[in-house]
Amino acid sequence: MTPVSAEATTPRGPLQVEGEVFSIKRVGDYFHLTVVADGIAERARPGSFVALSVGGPISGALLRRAFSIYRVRPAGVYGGTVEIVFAAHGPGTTWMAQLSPHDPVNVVGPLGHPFAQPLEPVSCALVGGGYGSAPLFALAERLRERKCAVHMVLGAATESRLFGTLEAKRAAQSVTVTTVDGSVGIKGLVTDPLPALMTRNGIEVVYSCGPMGMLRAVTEVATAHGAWSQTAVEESMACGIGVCMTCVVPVVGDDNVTRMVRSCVDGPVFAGDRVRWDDIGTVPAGTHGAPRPGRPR
Amino acid sequence: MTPVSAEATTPRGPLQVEGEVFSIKRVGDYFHLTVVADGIAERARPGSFVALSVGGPISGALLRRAFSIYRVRPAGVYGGTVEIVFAAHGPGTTWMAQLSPHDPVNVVGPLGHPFAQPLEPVSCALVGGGYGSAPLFALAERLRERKCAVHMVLGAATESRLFGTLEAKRAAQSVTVTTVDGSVGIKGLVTDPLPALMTRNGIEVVYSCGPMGMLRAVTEVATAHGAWSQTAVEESMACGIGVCMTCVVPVVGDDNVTRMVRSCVDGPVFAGDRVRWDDIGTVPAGTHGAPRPGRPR
Amino acid sequence: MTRLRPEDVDLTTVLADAHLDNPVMTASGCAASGRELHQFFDVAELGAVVTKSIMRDPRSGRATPRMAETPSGMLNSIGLQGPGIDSFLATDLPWLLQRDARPIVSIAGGSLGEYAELARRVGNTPGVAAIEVNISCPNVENRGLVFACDPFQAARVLAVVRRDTPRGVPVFAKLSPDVTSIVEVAAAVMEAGADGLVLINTLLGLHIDPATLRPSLGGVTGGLSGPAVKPVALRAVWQATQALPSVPVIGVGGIRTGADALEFLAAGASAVQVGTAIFNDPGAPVRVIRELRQELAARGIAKVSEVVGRAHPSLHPPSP
Amino acid sequence: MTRLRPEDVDLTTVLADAHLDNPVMTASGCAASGRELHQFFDVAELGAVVTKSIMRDPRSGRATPRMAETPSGMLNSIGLQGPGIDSFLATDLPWLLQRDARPIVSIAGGSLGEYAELARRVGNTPGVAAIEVNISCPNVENRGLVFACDPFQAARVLAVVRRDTPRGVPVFAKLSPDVTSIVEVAAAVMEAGADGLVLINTLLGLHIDPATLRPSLGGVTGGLSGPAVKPVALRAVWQATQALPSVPVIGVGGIRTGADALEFLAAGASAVQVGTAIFNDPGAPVRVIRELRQELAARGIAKVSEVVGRAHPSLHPPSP
Ligand SMILES: Cc1cc2nc3c(=O)[nH]c(=O)nc-3n(C[C@H](O)[C@H](O)[C@H](O)COP(=O)(O)OP(=O)(O)OC[C@H]3O[C@@H](n4cnc5c(N)ncnc54)[C@H](O)[C@@H]3O)c2cc1C
Ligand SMILES: Cc1cc2nc3c(=O)[nH]c(=O)nc-3n(C[C@H](O)[C@H](O)[C@H](O)COP(=O)(O)OP(=O)(O)OC[C@H]3O[C@@H](n4cnc5c(N)ncnc54)[C@H](O)[C@@H]3O)c2cc1C
Ligand SMILES: Cc1cc2nc3c(=O)[nH]c(=O)nc-3n(C[C@H](O)[C@H](O)[C@H](O)COP(=O)(O)O)c2cc1C
Ligand SMILES: Cc1cc2nc3c(=O)[nH]c(=O)nc-3n(C[C@H](O)[C@H](O)[C@H](O)COP(=O)(O)O)c2cc1C
Ligand code: FES
Ligand code: FES
Repeated sequence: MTPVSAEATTPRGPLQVEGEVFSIKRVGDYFHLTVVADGIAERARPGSFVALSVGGPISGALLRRAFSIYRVRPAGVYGGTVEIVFAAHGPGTTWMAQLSPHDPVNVVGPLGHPFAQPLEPVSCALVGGGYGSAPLFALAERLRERKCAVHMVLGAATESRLFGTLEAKRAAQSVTVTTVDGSVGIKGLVTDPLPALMTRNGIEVVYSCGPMGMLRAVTEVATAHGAWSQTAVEESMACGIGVCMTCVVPVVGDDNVTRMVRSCVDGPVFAGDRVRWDDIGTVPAGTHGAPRPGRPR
Repeated sequence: MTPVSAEATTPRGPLQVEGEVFSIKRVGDYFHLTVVADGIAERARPGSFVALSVGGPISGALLRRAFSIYRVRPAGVYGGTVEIVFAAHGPGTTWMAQLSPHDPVNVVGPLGHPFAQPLEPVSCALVGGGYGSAPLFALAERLRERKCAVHMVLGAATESRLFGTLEAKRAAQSVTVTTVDGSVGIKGLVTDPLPALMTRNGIEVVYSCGPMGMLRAVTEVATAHGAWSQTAVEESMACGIGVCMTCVVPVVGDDNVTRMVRSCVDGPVFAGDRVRWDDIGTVPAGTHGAPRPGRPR
Repeated sequence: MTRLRPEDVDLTTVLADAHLDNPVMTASGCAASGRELHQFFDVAELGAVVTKSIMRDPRSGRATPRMAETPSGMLNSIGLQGPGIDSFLATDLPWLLQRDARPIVSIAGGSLGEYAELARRVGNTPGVAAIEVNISCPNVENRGLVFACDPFQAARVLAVVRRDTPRGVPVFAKLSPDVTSIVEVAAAVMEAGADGLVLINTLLGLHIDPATLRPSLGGVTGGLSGPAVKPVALRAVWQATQALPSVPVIGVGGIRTGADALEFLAAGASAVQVGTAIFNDPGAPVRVIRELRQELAARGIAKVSEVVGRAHPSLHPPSP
Repeated sequence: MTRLRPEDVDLTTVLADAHLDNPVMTASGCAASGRELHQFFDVAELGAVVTKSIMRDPRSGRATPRMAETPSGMLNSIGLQGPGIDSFLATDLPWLLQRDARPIVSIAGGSLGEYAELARRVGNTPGVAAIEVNISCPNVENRGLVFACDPFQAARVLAVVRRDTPRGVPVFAKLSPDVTSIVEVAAAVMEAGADGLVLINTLLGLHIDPATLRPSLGGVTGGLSGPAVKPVALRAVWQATQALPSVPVIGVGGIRTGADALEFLAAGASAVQVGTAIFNDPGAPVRVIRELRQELAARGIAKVSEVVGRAHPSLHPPSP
């Protein structure tokens, strides 16, 4: 079983759209934002993301903020919408949390390489950490259309940082919840119940989205069980469209050569076993084009 | 007859207040903004101004924008309010024009040296250009309390740039309106009807607020008629509180020496005949501390 | 006066031997080799596409994090990641030429020999509109000191590149603002044979991670760009064109709008580049062309060349 | 771990011979002589009040406009307007001393003789906590070149000021970032006898008036300040303290919040100054003190001195 890229669907390529807030709601510690932004829904695929400008017309924050697409609705009564789930973290997302319906919001998307989907109806585990569960619901839907079995594992530090546990019950054959503080579900990490779940359900593909440490741990479990893993990484991005080279991670190619690869266009979804998790934040020795000893750069 | 400074009223000095928009309304080409900002009303005097921060929490515009106080209401049901009238001119005021009730707005004020008021019940002309009429209404009220006769002359390029013509009818014994395009009132400048009006009414003090060119011309008319003139100037201000020295104009002191004087604290209201209108934008030769020839600075 | 329509404004621009439809380019390193931006607009609409500085060998760049946001700007420490000249000439440059884009190729080296080799290989490729020489690189042969910071070393690079680039392909020197006198460096590289200047590269800056209280960037310091640096870039353009009035200058640093572009032209630039603004608005370069037309039309200026250098009283006395 | 309360954090700071209650000062030229700010807070709460650079003679400054707003910053060209040293010593300094404020007096001159005279007169006034030497002034005796741009000229000024200032009154050199190597200038002024550094003064910039397409400022070019320059200021502090680890440095440039102040301390500054941010928030200096307490308390840092230089791996190896 080999996952292949999602089928090519027209129209393709990202758009820049001056959208409008349709609604914004608090969900636990997060905000669920729905934006009317025509054309993006039709192009989005599970795992792709959008980049929003922040701060308004005389903003001092130049760079866009990246968010996984949670859900889309193609143009209907209200025009096409795109939904994201975000945490108010720094100044940009704090500003976003103050948005109200009808406020303008500029969206670029969909961006990035989405989750690869299996051709055969295999058993899949979808693992989300915190708001990282958001992109998994659209994926679950597509997988079910392909007759795959879908098992979800959602984890967070505490109950209020879980997103979508209720929706998961509709989206998946089984739902396992973990919290570090034990406030709900199993006390611990998503990787605690994962091995048994994989064995029990004969999981062949593990999808994950969440903090880097979790992706790495999930990949280890998946690989140990002989399953494929598809991980959606989160690296600081200046452009989101592939022109600036800020967002790179060390990834091993088919030729076994490590390259510093753009996570915005070649990712954010990578095969987990190709990412050199231990070496993120470094240029590992032997990387294509890495400095050679003794030669100043 | 000598105008003297408005009486010292406690409490004194400017405040910084995190206020809230109470209402914002279009009035012709302008916006009339009412802000709930406790403590400012009690301290304001006719001719003083407020400085508003613009652009929101991650603004790229650091400097405050200065606006004459149009009206104040001391704390009542809604807390004290301060009202301004502004034109959406550049990015900062365009941002302000998008404000809605309940939006936060940070106010520093009241600032500046207000209009000096006569001790005796004399005849006064109040001349306003465009939104420059805004601070004249509070002044008119105080002058009437002092039993002064109040005559208003309001001018603008065109009808939509006049502010307060209706209110002027209540505030003044007589109201004269001029527009450059003749869309309403006398076609021409405020200085066209002013000489006759001064003679007719025995005007002893002329107050004016508006563009520099107008202030200068009004001062000329006033001086030619042997009247005092009080002019509220508008010079670019970085701090508004007297610490930066950006807002200076050349003003002749009692000792006949010209000094570069801060219009934010020593103004914005100056005796018109003391301002060296022709030399604004220069450091006139002979100014206190001016470069001496042959000495590089 | 009949109103001038934006579409009737003549934007054609001559930069030494390069003839361009309009004066708006991408800035090196902010548009890769044009392919990604082609999803948002046709790269042939630009005056030129300036490519990411290319080095002789493939290069991994620096460790991440490679960026930090700063007030109205950003820091980057990419470390010139790139595929090397072989791959660039085989893939990226042909792609641009097939799309009828005007490529200006930015080259960077660690030694005079590398610059010379790049100049020969790029300069001899038909279709290259100009070479831009990024000299903000450490000089491997001189204790890693950056070429751009020393007028003498900067001039040596430009002399070698000019010598090895075919006639007819203009060579532009891209200078760093991190010097005591940019006029001195400008004069030195022009003297050495450069055909024009690109002003400015990024300013050296630092960002501290609030969590660790250590420098955020993998490369410790990084290059500051974006609207924050616009006043410094305008000053550099103004100083250089005041001192060297006949030198063609390409202005870059914080340009976001047509009004910004106009300011650079008035300050003395004959053309402009849009860099960091692309990260905010991928369509920025073509929007700047459109807005520049509008700005010129609104002022009744029929030819963009008429506005170049307007801010210099000595060169353009105010009309009475 | 028992939580550290903000009010229990020890902010006391020693800068050469100056002992301050806390490390937060106003920046020269952004607080006049303290009087206007005293309407918003008690100036005695500050670590020090740095006064507007004072010259020997009264000075009118430059023509208006003297400011232009820029993205996250501003340009100014005040031209050191001021009343001259006689009036300053008779009026402004006594006012500050009466309010129990700690004055650091900034001096500026056009010649070595002027600097010497100012140093003697200011240094001999009881109550002056330190002298800050603004060397970003044109040298009247040397073709109007700015002292700060030449390590040799900068050092001459500092030597003269140190010589003529009484022992016990520390002398700080305020440097310009517009140089190829700030470390070289820093080393030169320290060698010449300075007791510490103030980093940085404004960057040279230009603003074009969109209406006239001419430079907006009366002085043509101006000094860029505000959050836009923070990365450059942090870099200067970091480079200087990396090269000269034992030198007391006061950091300035774009500081708006306690978090900004903390970044400067981590980069190596022992104290900080708040400048342009005052124009946005007249209460900024005392707010920065309050926020700095909170930032330190939240990190469990009981003494501000512990955090100074944290960003330097060589000086502060990370705890295991
Ligand atoms: C592909 C992708 C998908 C993401 N999906 C989501 C999501 O669904 N929900 C959500 O809450 N967050 C998501 N993030 C993280 C989100 O982009 C950051 O939380 C956000 O950019 C922080 O902005 P700020 O202004 O609040 O923080 P600041 O710290 O002020 O941001 C400063 C700069 O750093 C960048 N930055 C800061 N944190 C991150 C981060 N974790 N990842 C990437 N860049 C960062 C910002 O974009 C900005 O340029 C995603 C990031 C990526 C790359
Ligand atoms: C004492 C005083 C009273 C004023 N009263 C009023 C009023 O009642 N109503 C009104 O509409 N306007 C008034 N103004 C002018 C108002 O301050 C400017 O229109 C406003 O600052 C423009 O900001 P902006 O962001 O729209 O323009 P921008 O051009 O983007 O402003 C850029 C910078 O220049 C400054 N600036 C621009 N124009 C002016 C100006 N005319 N005067 C001073 N600074 C300027 C801004 O404050 C800002 O720092 C007054 C100005 C002063 C000094
Ligand atoms: C992410 C990034 C990468 C850059 N890479 C290069 C480069 O490879 N070569 C170069 O000459 N300049 C490079 N620059 C500098 C820009 O070309 C430009 O000179 C600078 O960013 C100022 O312009 P801006 O403010 O419009 O971005 C880079 C800038 C950024 C932000
Ligand atoms: C309006 C203004 C006036 C200034 N005047 C002086 C001065 O007289 N002497 C001096 O050394 N620095 C002066 N500076 C520079 C500041 O002290 C400070 O070094 C610089 O503005 C950077 O800090 P900031 O970004 O916090 O303002 C002035 C800055 C401004 C904005
Ligand atoms: S974020 Fe710019 S290349 Fe990925
Ligand atoms: S605006 Fe700062 S002194 Fe007047």
